[in-house]
Amino acid sequence: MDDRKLRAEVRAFAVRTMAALGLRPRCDSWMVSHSPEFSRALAARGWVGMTMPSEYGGHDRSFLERYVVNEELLALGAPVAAHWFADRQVGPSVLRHGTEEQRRRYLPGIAAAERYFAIGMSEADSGSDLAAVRTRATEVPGGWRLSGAKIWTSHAHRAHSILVLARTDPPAERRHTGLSQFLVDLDLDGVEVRPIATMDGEHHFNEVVFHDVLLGEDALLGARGRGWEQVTAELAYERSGPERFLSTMPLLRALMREADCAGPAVGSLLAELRSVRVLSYQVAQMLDQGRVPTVRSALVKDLGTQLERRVVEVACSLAPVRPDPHSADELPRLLGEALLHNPDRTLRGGTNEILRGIVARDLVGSSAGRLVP
Amino acid sequence: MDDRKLRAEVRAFAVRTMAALGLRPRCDSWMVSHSPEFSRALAARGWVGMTMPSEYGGHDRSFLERYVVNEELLALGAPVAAHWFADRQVGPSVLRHGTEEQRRRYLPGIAAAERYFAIGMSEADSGSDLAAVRTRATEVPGGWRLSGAKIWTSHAHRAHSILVLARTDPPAERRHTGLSQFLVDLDLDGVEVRPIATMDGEHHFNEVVFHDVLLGEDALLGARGRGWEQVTAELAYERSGPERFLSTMPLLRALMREADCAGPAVGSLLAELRSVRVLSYQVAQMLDQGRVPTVRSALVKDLGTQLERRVVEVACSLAPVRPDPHSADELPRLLGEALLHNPDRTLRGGTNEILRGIVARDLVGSSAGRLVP
Amino acid sequence: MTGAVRQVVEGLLSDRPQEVPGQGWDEELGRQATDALADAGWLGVGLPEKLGGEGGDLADVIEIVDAVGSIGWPSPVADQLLISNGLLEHAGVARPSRYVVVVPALGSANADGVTVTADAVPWAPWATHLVVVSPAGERTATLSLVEPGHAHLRPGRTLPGAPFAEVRLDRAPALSTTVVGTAATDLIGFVRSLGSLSRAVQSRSALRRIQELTLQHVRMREQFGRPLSAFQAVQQHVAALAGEAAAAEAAIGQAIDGMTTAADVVDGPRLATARVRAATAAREVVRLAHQLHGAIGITREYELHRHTLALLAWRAEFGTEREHAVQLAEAAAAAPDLWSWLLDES
Amino acid sequence: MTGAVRQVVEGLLSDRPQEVPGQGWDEELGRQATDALADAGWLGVGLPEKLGGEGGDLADVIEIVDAVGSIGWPSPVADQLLISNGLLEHAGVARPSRYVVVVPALGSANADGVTVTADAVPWAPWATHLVVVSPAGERTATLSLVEPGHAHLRPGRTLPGAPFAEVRLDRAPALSTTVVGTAATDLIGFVRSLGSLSRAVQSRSALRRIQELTLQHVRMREQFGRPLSAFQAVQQHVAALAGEAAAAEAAIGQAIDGMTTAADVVDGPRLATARVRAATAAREVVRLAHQLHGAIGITREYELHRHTLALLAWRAEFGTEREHAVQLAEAAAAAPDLWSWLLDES
Repeated sequence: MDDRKLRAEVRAFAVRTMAALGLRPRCDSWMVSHSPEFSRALAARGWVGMTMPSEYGGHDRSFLERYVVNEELLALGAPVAAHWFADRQVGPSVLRHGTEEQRRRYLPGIAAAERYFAIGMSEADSGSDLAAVRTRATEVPGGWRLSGAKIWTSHAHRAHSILVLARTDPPAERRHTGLSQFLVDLDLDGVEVRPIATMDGEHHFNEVVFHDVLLGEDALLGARGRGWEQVTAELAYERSGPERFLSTMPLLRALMREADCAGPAVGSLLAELRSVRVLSYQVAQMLDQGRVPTVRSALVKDLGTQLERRVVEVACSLAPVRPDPHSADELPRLLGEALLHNPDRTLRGGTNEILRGIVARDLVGSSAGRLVP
Repeated sequence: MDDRKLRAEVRAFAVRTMAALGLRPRCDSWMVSHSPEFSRALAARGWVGMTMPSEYGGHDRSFLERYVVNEELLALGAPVAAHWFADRQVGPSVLRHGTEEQRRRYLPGIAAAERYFAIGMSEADSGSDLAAVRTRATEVPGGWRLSGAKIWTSHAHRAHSILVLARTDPPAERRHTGLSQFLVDLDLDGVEVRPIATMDGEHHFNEVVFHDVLLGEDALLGARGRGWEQVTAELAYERSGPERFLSTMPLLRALMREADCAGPAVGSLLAELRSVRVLSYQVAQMLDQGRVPTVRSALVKDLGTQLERRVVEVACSLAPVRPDPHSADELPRLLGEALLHNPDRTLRGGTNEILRGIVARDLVGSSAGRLVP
Repeated sequence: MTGAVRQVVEGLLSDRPQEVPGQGWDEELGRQATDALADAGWLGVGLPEKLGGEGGDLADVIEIVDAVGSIGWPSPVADQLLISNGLLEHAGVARPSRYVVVVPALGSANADGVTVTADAVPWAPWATHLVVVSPAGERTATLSLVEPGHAHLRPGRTLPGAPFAEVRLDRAPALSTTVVGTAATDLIGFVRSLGSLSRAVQSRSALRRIQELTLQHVRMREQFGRPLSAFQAVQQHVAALAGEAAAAEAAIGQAIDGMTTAADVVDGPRLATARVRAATAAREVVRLAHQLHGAIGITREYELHRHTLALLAWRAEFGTEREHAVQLAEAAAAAPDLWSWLLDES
Repeated sequence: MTGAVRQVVEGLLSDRPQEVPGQGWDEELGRQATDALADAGWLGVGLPEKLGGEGGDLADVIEIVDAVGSIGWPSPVADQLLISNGLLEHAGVARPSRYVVVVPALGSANADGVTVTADAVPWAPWATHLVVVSPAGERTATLSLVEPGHAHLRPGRTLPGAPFAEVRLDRAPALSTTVVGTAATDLIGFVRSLGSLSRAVQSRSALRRIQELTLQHVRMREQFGRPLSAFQAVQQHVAALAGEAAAAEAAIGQAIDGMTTAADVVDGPRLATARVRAATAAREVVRLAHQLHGAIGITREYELHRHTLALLAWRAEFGTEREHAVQLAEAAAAAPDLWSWLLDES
């Protein structure tokens, strides 16, 4: 695919728009750098909701084109957090599992970067064990009553809606049955958003508490009791993208400009970057073919997040500056920001241990013994 | 402790004796470098069976003195494999669990480096699961009948005896009950020693098969059914010694002489060497105090064998030579020898995964949360 | 007085919260808590009474550092006890006030006054006195006490929020000047070794505390119906963490073994080993502890992050891991025999 | 002809055991097996028929290399197909005999004959012809074919036992000389890139086979009453191994992507990436595979060790991991923009 033209357009747009908005490149920008202005300008160029059909406000583009756009944005550390989760996970889920009415209600706003979503999966006591979810949706006349609390919901205080995994029915022999997904607007009565401060000094995490929130029947996304399967399918989108290995690219670019990097440590990082990029790109190709490459996605996230961590460690060792997230200079600032996020890179989107379990069980179970293709 | 005098004596002896016997320093010498002549000369100086009482031919020295002697021998890559296993494990076990008759029968030969022992623990199908041992000792009039096979027995083809773990009684609720230890001479009828060739091209491993071998009553070491506890106590001796981090010292010494080593990679190895030495030395101190520091020993082996592996990798990266176990030059020869053993360093004496299980269960079970002691 | 010291210090500090909830450490609250320690005389421990100290040896000092460190907030106590008291004892100068900050760069002192520039001096913004080392004769140096009001400070903060400052003195008046029988460059080296010692000892406290927190967490927390500690993958991480912590503990232990006061510190392979191993352990222990804790570990409401941030900052102060490793490798390469060097025989 | 080639080659080789039990690979048996392949024409694949080859493209060549590599014994086939045929095709020289060994060092050729010295030339002891590259004009080189009888060989063996030799030619007569329109230093660089390609492709076969062997092992083998694969600690290792193998696979894939013959090889970041990633994967995959296999893995009776030894040897041939990594870092540092360089835009 010759994507040079698209890349050049995105690059020029992002540099210009960030400058106009006074926004600097940041590491982990897809998590921490939230700018509705930037997101809306991006959407106006057709670069949000790209793979959605035009009848819902999307642009009928391929996953590979979306991949190219996101790579360029992340490599520049562009402020994409506002629309990121809605575009990455909620859009495809609503498109796949939603009713026609739900699609019409949510997708145009997502594609216009007017409607932002938080993801309500984890709970204080569930950790990686989603089947232990205790948030409960009870059927009531005309809809559902939702009660419980979700934690680690990024930017819920700035989002319009949240996609909630809740228990609707008791578990059967398989613990994962009885879960369902709900589309919940955050301005409903009984929804409380509590900030969680993190060690980077920022507020992006929240606890979202549902105090007997009343939902209409149309809040249920997909089939009742099929929430687990729907979430699992989402993970292939969530785990394989360029945000799993490019979160620290702004730091590496600054390091290459300002430090002596012509040694084996940086060379090894570059080889890994090129390799993981190939794997991630292959996942986008598979998504275009309608496949759900769960295992390959888990591998990308495992390798990619380890790479990001190594980038930060090598930068700490080679950069002639003290990490300082508050510095006016770029290299110490990026180094400080990235270092503060190093402990959570391999936790995001399922700990790497959970990912490895997925990979191993698939490999050991398959008779071929080869990696999924 | 001022050990300089002892160190100087051992060093001078080893250099002189190796030269006289035409033996070169080798990596992993305690596994691969077998010289009865060297071992007997060492014993004549009182440096084998050091911690055993003099009434059994030993020398009433402390574990710290033994530690110092062994450090010096390993740092020089001296040929100590012949007496190593008898001195390290069998001597202390016979002293602790043996009858007076067994002590008189075996210990003087061990201390004189006239009697070498192989260790018969693993079996082809047991792996790290010693409770799955299928070698069986059946009580018969006047003694026992032993049948089964032990694998990975180092130097059994050059040893006089083997210490065998066998099942004497069916397992009870606890799978580890019903095992017992036996002292078996390798020249008995029905004992067959089959060589196992390894990828270093050497023959040190064997399979030892017992075809209904008849043993006297006095072959049982310690209490019937207590073999598991006895073996576990041995492991503290086996896992904590300087052979767990000094196996590659001859290579590192050659590397420092011949390559440019003044960089951070070697500095990091040196810091680790100094640190693990302290931990290993502390275990010897505990042994002198009569304690059995199982967990601390497991840590030494885990850290030490990882360090040895890193020494070889760093040497591969810095040495300006091709690894060649057959080279007449020292650095390529040591590099080749050490590289061929890199895959098994972290398997010897219980895989590192098993060791980590021991450490974790102890830590998590203890209320203090501090490392022993 | 083992154990008792720790108990008293922890008691003094536990009465004084140092954070504004959700905002992290508050410098003013931290100052009040530390003032209380200073008022009770704890900052004079390790310094002989004739120099205005409270007496006590390195073991006592370390107990105080451990007590302060186990809480995990930024604190100047380790540097006061190890750097400032170490230099004051060596020079025979009495402790002049509450927070004596040594400028770890070569100054010059003459009739016009004291001049020096130093980058990122830890806790300089809290200084009640500054100490400057300047050359005197070939084998002597002067120690000048200067009031911090004369200094130009350009302040900054480390990752966990500890204040530091670039310090510039331009012909500032000295309150007092003492001549010491050590060459000034050696004395600056000595100060940096004291700093290195301080960071090593602090790191040990933090590593211990992280191990405690992690063991508590995996014992208490359940997933899939069992405590985390029951999972093999968790056990492997716990053991790896314990191994790193034990190795760092051993490395720091051998660096201070045989010392009776901070002033006994020697810039050599033992201290460099402690710093390299502590830095490696910091990286690995932080990684593993957070992996085992999950997202709770990076929140401000849970204690782990304080130790994480401290460790990440300390490993680059008074020499980086890389610098200390190169120092070791160069020393070993220059030695006639590696093995003798490892045994400190030569 | 996908799949069929592999089947035929594996069939040819499986009929011919190459080891003496317990003694490892036997060079004479290996020679007989490889002769059989050569006699059947397989060493001409990838070379056009007009140059005495059998035709076929890089995909066919790789299928043969994979078939040979999955068995794991030392073999000159990869170098014959990738290095020798690659250079012959580039130069338009016909394949003269069974084992054409290219000397990867700059020679000199004149009326007196051909002179060259090269260290550790893989498979030189098997050569039926040697090829020497010498400067001609500024932008041209000569390719000389020399009978190996004229060479002084100082033979050696790699870790897995593959023969190599220091090759010295001193004014040896050339059987034929061809002028090529490429500068001689560039042509030697090209030969080294072909060698690097050969090692990358071989490594991929070995990594794949190790993964297969390891998955078989953890599925079949039981401990504590359950298959190894049921243990979480084992699963973590298996997944780490698979990740390393997949990353190396991707790296090698992007290096050969778009090539139709070995002669298309370019010495650039893609090839260096393949070698660096393959070397890292070799180290990690070997470590993990042996950890999962236990002691059986290092025995001669089990296949794993063949691939282990091969990988450990290959990673240092035609450039080490370190050299390739430095090459990458220097290229990136010299590029105006890192990101464009990563995308191969510039």
